[in-house]
Parts: sequence; structure tokens; C-alpha cells
Amino acid sequence: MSEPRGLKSWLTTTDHKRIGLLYFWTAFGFFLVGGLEALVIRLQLAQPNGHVVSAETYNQLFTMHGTTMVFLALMPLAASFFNYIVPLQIGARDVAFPRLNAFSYWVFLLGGLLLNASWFTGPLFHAGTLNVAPNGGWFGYANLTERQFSPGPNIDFWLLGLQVLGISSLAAGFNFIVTILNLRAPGMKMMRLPTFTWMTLVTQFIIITAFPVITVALVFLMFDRFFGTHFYLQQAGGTPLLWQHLFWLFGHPEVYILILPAMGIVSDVLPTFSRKPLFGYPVVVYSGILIGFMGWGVWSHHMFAVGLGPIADSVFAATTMLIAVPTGVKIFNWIATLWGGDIRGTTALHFAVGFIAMFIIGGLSGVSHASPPADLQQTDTYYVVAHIHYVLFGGTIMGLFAGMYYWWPKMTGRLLSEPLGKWHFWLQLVGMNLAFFPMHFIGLLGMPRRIYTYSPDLGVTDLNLISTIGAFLVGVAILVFLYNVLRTRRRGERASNDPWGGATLEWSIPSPPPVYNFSVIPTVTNRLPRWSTDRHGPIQDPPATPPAPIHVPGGSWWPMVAALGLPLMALAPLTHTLWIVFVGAAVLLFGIYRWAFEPFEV
Amino acid sequence: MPRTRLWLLTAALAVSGCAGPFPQSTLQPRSDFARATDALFTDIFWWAALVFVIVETLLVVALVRFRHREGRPVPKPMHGHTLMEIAWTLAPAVILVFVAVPTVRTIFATAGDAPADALKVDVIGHQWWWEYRYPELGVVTANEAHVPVGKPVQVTITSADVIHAFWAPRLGGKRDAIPGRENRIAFRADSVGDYSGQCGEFCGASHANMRLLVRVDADSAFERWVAAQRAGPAAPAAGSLAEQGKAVYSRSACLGCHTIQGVSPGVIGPNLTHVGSRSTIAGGIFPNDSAHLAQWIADAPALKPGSIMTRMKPPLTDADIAALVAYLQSLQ
Amino acid sequence: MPEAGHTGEHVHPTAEVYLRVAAVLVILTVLEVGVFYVPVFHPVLVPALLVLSAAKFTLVVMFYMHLKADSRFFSFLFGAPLLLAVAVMIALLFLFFGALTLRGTAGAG
Amino acid sequence: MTHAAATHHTSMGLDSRKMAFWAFIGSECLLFGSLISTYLVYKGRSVVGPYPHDILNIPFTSVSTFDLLMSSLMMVLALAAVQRGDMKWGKIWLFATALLGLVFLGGQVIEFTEFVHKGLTISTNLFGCTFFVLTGTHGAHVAVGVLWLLTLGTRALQGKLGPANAMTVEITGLYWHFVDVVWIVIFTVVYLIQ
Repeated sequence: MSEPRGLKSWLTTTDHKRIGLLYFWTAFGFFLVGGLEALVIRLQLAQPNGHVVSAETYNQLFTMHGTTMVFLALMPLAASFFNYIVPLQIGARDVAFPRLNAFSYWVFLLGGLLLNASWFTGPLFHAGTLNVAPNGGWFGYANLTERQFSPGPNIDFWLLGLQVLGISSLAAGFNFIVTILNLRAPGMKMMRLPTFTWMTLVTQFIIITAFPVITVALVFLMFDRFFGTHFYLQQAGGTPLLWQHLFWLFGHPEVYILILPAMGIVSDVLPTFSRKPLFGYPVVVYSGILIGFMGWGVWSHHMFAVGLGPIADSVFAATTMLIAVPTGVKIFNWIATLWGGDIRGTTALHFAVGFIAMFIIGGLSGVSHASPPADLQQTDTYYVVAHIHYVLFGGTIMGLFAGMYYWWPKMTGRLLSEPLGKWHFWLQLVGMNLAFFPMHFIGLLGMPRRIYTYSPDLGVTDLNLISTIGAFLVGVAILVFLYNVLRTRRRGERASNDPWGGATLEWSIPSPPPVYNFSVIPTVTNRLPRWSTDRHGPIQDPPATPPAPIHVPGGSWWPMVAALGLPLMALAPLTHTLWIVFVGAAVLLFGIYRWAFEPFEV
Repeated sequence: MPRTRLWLLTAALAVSGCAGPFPQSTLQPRSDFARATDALFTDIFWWAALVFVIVETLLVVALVRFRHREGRPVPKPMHGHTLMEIAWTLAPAVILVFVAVPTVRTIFATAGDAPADALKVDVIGHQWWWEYRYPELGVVTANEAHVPVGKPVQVTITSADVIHAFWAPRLGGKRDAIPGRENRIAFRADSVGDYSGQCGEFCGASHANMRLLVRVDADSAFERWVAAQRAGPAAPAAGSLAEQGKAVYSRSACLGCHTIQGVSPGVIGPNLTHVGSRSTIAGGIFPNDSAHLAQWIADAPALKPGSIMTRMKPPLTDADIAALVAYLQSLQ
Repeated sequence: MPEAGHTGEHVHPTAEVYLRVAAVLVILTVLEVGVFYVPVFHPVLVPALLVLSAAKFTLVVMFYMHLKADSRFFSFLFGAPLLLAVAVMIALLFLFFGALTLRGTAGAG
Repeated sequence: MTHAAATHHTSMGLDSRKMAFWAFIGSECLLFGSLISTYLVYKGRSVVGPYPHDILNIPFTSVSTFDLLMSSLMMVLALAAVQRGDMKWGKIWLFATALLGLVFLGGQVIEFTEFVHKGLTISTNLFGCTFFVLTGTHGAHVAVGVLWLLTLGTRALQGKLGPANAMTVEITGLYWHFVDVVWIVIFTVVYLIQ
């Protein structure tokens, strides 16, 4: 019953908490890599006609920055909270399929490494450069990404890496849908789920429906590049626009995959620190579900410049504007949650409020993109770069940091330093606004995005320099966070079960939780089980020691072995060596068979 | 500048400490098309500003007013309020109607159809330069388009290779140049001048180096330009350096890719029949002067990453290049 | 393998029902091919075929995949994405075949 | 598939593996939905032949369709047999299902080979691209299903599959029937509506 130790215990772990930590550190590592890429980009643009990197390297940098942040940093950082927190919030001992969970993690790690290997493997492809990283943009528009215009292995790395990562997300999606629906503690009705768990559930449904679409789009691109098909080639009667439709059919729901978990975190953090239940809980939940559905009807607003015709433009403008309604409703409910509360200004609350304040800006600039004529001037300019960063940095990353400060004591048993946390927050807030707010002007003054150099004549030199300074300030903020983390490891204050006075079940057990989570599975009678309300007192916390021994399953090597098969299979097209695909498939199959017939019980 | 939003520019200038000018500013429209999109954006901006102020104020007031104080009693649990929920669902919906109606009106107003007598310009995107064809005038040129002031222009946009986007911000919003497909925009420029722009859709290594210029001419100047472009290439004077340059051109690989009317028929690179009349070279990134032309001919990829105009094999001598430069500059 | 005891969430139909469904499926398939070959049906070929295949689809899903008797929640897990897929298909057909685009012989392509 | 928690009490009273599998099938709807959408939007846009009506062999594919329908019948009979503990017939039906699956795959190999001989490859035209990728993806699903069925059959022969594993057989069946309904759609959309 004691915690197993050592490398092997981590490699074979199926404990959702350890997998959550693995997700966290891996994703945070990729977050730092993506951030470094951003800083090089900003260095290059600090001056007109910059010469820090070559055009080719710059194109690789912005492609990998986008791809890394979306697929290797933000999604898996959210996944680390899905893993660690969701089972605790619903009163479960693990996820529904612990080994599938381990498989998801290993596939994610290997997919990320495969993608980033492109920075160093140029010589293996006789490319003449060290770096052959993807260079077609994170959106990988065909037909630029076809073999004719991108002959090197760059795009191959991208499409194979994304294909592998998609499998990880899909597997985790099925797992968490079942976990949330089926492993709830007795009495935990759906409308008693913590909001973070609810938003996680919605996110998983979007993942399992949106990822197949990009899988298909990538398969087509792969066949075009390797087997001479013509899915995106106009010479054969096809059109590169098919790629855009399929990509954005996935890509817009993906935006909600990135933002909904952060909205869930904020919806949990605000009530705790205002000592007031979430205002309009059902409305917040239903608007989340609605956003999940409506996210499917707006993809063509990414394509107003392709000329779909006035009727299609009008339809997609209307659907896009409609999505602002459930989003606005959430914001008003959050403010109403704060209103009349007893607000304690913890770092977690700072970040949660920062999320609201910054996300509004991103949402409002989004409305001008929803209007096709205005969008024609703004699309593919720095105005969009400002918008996306207010949504994903001001929104998602602020929300994720709120979650980190909020759940850090639960996950590690120690409290992060609050004064350092506030330094981190203010540096990051000021830095991001310096970095991203001028981009609105840079874009409106006519600077396109994705250009490695610009003319001093544009008149945006100083604005770009300010933006670069802001980006480095964000870098300093992240360093403060890292220092806080290191300091806390050794000198951080030990956390009690419940340092914040939270309402949800994760705060009823020790920090960090024992391997079995709950010594006794609690029975829930209301939505805020640990708070007293008009009709209920708080429920009793489970005893410190389990009344009866709890069987905990051992680990398994097979999820990792099976996961290894996937990047192996990807090596076959990368190296144009057919037999490797059979080796990879054999490893995958072998892993799955051993896994399927291994004795394992939860 | 009747519709220029001085406040916005002032704000930008205040932070940047820079006086402009802003040759690609979307906020200084110079055509009916650009004015329509700009007016719509202004509308949306003010609605957004209103919402921004209201919501951020509420947020700040809540934070200040309800911050923790010693001895504050535990707040009353308040789970929701149906009327308020309805109110703040309807409020954004109503604002969005105010945005949606002018949006749809502007969509149809800027749908891209000019009157039948409009000047027709076909724009073809290439990696990484723009080709302009005037089908009714028999003019073909590159990177610099000329249009008459005050006359409707019908632009038809397509691409020869990957997806680009044609964008001259002060004249009109961007439209993608998509292979196998034609997109249209229509505008009527309202003042004479040079309006720069550049490719808006990421199109490969030198996407940043795919710039363009639209020159809005007075009627007479436009007529003169058309007449000059329709004429055949200038014949270099006998015994001049330019004549030697023509000989170099005719025996080197240039003619495989470039058109000079009556001299070479290549269609891969820009038409050079009147290259001397243009103010820039290499996709609008360098001034069209002897020094840049010479460097460009000697080693184009060094100046413009990914350029398919490769170094000549065997390399041209400096004398050959000088002659070639003289010839190209003579092609006014 | 652990015990995968039957949770008794539904009662499976008998072999007889399965056989009857199979018979109907075969008849429907014969009809489909028949409709395809008999010229009389050509004006209504597409709707007729769509109806017939939808009927087959429904029969298999309802009886062989037990959705008829099984938890309604499974119907949701299958039905919601299916509806989404159909909606996406219809939207793409509109976008590509110009019904939504005023201009354009080519629609989105 | 993993099968943790299969026997435990669940909040919805539904088997976790089965729920995960239905979610998987929902996800597959979007996969095949995207493939079929692409086939449809590219219909009639090939610039060179052969075109569908030149090459599709309706009688042959009708037999394949019949074969796959019958395999679905075998599958439900296998499930019914396993549920009532009749492992003898359980084995027979399982192997019969796999065999019919193999016959379908054989038919597809013959069909593809014939098409290639008649000049339609995956890179000939848009019809070739969309047809081969769509039906090929379906074929790959059938192949996985056959492998899965053979695994279950082998387990049954070893005596390691009994009524206690009825849920495993049921889930296998869900997969198999889903692959069948996808074919029902493909047969109509690709073969009959030309």
C-alpha cells in the first residue's frame, strides 16, 4: 500500500495522479520550448529587416511555436488536470481505463518527441541544414504543403507527428467520457459535478468528434505526399480548399478544446475564493455544452478571404456571432459569483480574474473577425495574432496557471509561495499586454502575420519593439514561476487537506492524496459537499486510514510498448522504408495483446 | 481624412512615438471598398469598446468592493437569478443584431461585382511576385499595377502555384489567390497616389518578400502609361552597352523564363518588356536601380530566400551583368 | 480476463428475431439492386436508394447492435455524432455545389 | 481493449467498456463521415477516366454486400450462443463470421486488382483517390475485425472464452456491425448512386 518508488514505477505507472504529473512536466517542458521559439520570433521582429534567423528557420519557428503550444503544451497541460483532478472531484479511485490512460500519455510524449526531433535530424535527410522542422504553418494549408512545393521531410514530420498525437487525444477522450459518466461517487448526480469536471466532459466530446476529421485531412495529405493522389490538387479537378474545410472543421472546435478546460478551472476557483457558490451553475454548464455544439457550425469564418460567396459568408458570420452569447453569459455569471462575495486575493484568484479580464479582449476582437468585411482587412495580419493570443494566452494560459496555483498543494503537498506568485502574475499580465496589445495596431497598420521580415516604411518598428520587450517580460514571469516551483519543492509550506476551504471532494483527502485516493468512497448529497448550505451541512471527510485494505493494481509495461509502435510506424514514411511499418505494427499489436491478456484489476 | 479615426492613430502614435506615414494602414481608406469595411469596423469597435468598459468596470468594482476584510460575515450563498440570466443573455444578443445587420449589408455591398464598363485587371499570384494582366488593354506587367482614379476597377484574382492573398490595404480588403479558382474584388480609388500592399496568405519561404504596389493615376497619366506599356520594347541604340546586354540576354538562360516582347517568350518569371518603367524589382523588395539589379542577376536566392531564379551556370561575368543591367534599364 | 458479468441492462432478442432481421436485410438489398437495374425507377433512384439503405442501417443498429432495447444513453453516444457527421456532410455539399454561394460555377472549389 | 472496472458498480449502471466502445463508434462516424463527404464533394470532378460507371461491378459487389450482411447475422448468433453458454456453437459462429469477413476482404482484393488492370489506380484521378481511400479504410477496419474475431475464436478453442466473457463478444459484435452499416452506406453512395 505504500507508494512504489524508482524509475520503473514511473514507467509502468497506471495511477492517474502519477500520469497527471507526467503529463504536467512533459507539457510544461514543451511549453518552455514553445516559449523559447516565440522569443526568437520576437527577437527577429524587434527590428525591421531582422537578421537573427534565416527566412527558412523563421518559418519553422512560427510553425513549431503554434503546433507546440496547441498540441504539446495547452492541450496536455489541461490533460494533466483532467488526469489528476477529475477522478478526485468525482470521488473515484482512478480513471475507467488506467492502462489506456498510460498509453495516452506515452503516445503524447513520443509524438511530441517525434515532432521536435525535426530540429536536429536534418543531416539524416541530407537536407544541408540541421533543422528540418515543419515550415508550413500550424494550419498546414495545402497545396503549399504538397510535395511539389514542400519537398523536404519538414511537412512529413508535421503530419505524422499530428497523426500520432491525435491517437493520444482520442484514447484519452474515450477514457474520460466513461470516467466522468460512470465512476462518480454515490449521489454525485450530473448536476452535482464540479464545473471543471463538466467542462472536461464537454471537451472530451469535442475531442472525439473533431479529431477524426483532421485525421482524415492528414491521411489525404499523406497520400498526396507519398502515394501520388490528388486530394488537394487543382490540376486533377480537386481543390486546396478541401484541406481548409476539413482543417477548420477540426480547428474551430479545437479552440473550444483549448478554452473550455480553462473556463472550468476558473468556474471552480472563483467560488472558492469568494466563499460563494458559482452563480448560475446550470447556466454555466449548459452554456458550455452549447458552446461545444455551436463550435461545429462556424468553421468557415476562418475562410472569409477565400471567397465563399455572400450568402455563405452571411450564414457563417451569424453563427459565429451567436457563439458570443453563451460565452458572454459565462462571463456575467463569473462576475456575479464575485459580486457579494468575500474575495480573498490569492494568486489563483488573481489568475482567474486575469483570465476574465483578458479573455474579454480576445472575445471582443473576435467579434470583428466574425464580420466578414472587417475580417477581410484583419485576417492574416497581426490583429489576428493579437486576438488568438488574448484568447489562448490571456485566456487558456491564465486559466491553467490559476489551476496550477489552486491545485499545486493538492498535487505536491506543498503550497507555492504567494508573494512570488503575485510577482509572477503581475509580470505576466503586464508582459502579455505589452506583447500583444500593440499587435492590434501593428495589424491594422498593415503588417501581415507569418513574415520573417518587414519594411521600416510600414511605420510599425517601435510597436514591434514594444511587443518584443513584452514577450521577454512574459519570459521573466515564467522564470519567476519556475523559481517558485523549485523553491517550493524544498522550502514550501506543507499543505493541509484543504488549504483554501474548497467545496469539492478533492479537498477532503490528504495532499498529496494516497495511492487509493479515498479511504472510503464518499456519498454525496449536494453540489458543494464540503460547504454547509441552507439544507445540508458539510459531509464528513474520509478517515485518514482505510478501514479495510484497498487493493491497488500494479503497473504495466504494455501501454508503453504499444505506444512505441506508433512512432515506429511513422518512421516508415519519414524514411521511405516500408519494412519499418511492419515492425511498428508488430510492436503495437504485441503490446496490445500482452495488455489485453494481462491480469489487471481496479 | 474624414473617416480617419484620429483617436486610434493618436493612441498608436503615442505609444510608438512614430509619426507614420502608414502606407498600409487599413484605417486610412482610399477607395469605396476600403471605406465600407472601415466604416463597419468602426461600428464594431465602438460596440466592443462599450462592452469592454461595462464588463471590466463591473469586474473591478466587484473586486474592490467585495475584497476580503477581517470580520466580514460568510457571504450569503446565492445560486442564481433567472431574470438576470435572461437579461444578460438577451443584452449581447441585441448588440449582436446591431453588428449583424450592417455586416450583412456590407457583405453584399462589397461582394466584388463592378459595373460592366469597369477596368478589368487579372491578378495572378506567383511564388513570390504578382503578375497583372489587363485583358482589354493587352498589357502585362508585374508587381506594380496602375489604375485610374475615380473609375471602377474589377480585379480578378487567381494563383499560378500555391495560395496567396492579394492585399492593398488602403484600397480594399484581401482576397485569396487560389489555384484553379477566381476571386473578385471591385473598388473605385478616390485619390491619386501609390498604395503599397503585400501577400496576405503564407505562401512559403519568401512570403514576406511578396510585396506589391498599386499606383492610382490621374486619367491622362493612366492613358500615357497604357500607351507606353502597349508599345513594343525599346530597341537599344547601336553600339551601346544596352545592345551588348541584349546579346547577353539572348544567349543566356534568361529567355527561358522571361518574356520580352519579340525577344523571348518565357512565362515563368515576370514579363520584362517594360521592366525599366517599374520602380521596384524582386517582388517589390528592392528599388529598381543598377546596384540592386546587378546583385539580383548575379545571385537572386541570396537576396530573396527560396527564389527559383537560380544562379546562372556558368556564372555571368561582371561585364555581362553590367551590360544586362543597362539593357533592362533601357526597357522603359 | 476478469469477470465480465452481465450487468443485465437489457434483454437480447432471440436467434429467431436475428434471422428475421437478416431476411429483411437480404430482401432490402435485393430491392436496392433491383431499383438500380430497373429503368422504371430511374427518376426516383436516389431517394429510393437512400430510403432503402437507411432502412438497412436502422435495422442493423436497432437489432444487431441492440440499440432498440439497450440504454438510451448509447443511442445518444452514437446518434449525436452521427447527426453531426450528416450535418457536416450536408453543409459541405452545399458549400461545394454552389447552392449557398450566389456566384461561382465552382462553388468552394 | 482494456477491461478494468468492467465488473464494478458504475454510476450509470452501464458497462464501462461498452460505453467507451459506443463513444468510439460515435467518433468513427465522424471519420467515415469525413471520408464519405470528400467522396461526394469530389464526385464528378475527375478530369480523366475511368469514371465510376465504367468500372464499378454491381453484381460482384452485391455479393460482397450480401456476404457482409450474413457475417453480421453469424456475429449475433455467436453472441447469442456465448450468452447462453453454448460454446460449441459460439466457436462455430465466431469462425464463420471471421471467414465471411475474409471472403469480403478477398473480394476487395479481387476488385482492387481488377480496377488497377482496367486503369484505375489511387493516383489516376479524383475518383480513384476518393474511392480507394474510402473503401480501403473500410477494408482496414474489416481486417482489424477479422483479426479480433480470430483472437476470440482462438481463446474459445483454448477454453478461455466463456459466458463470463459475453460482454467481450458483444463489443466485438458492435464493432463488426458498425463496419457492416458503414458498408451499407458505401454500397449505396458509391456503387448504386453513380
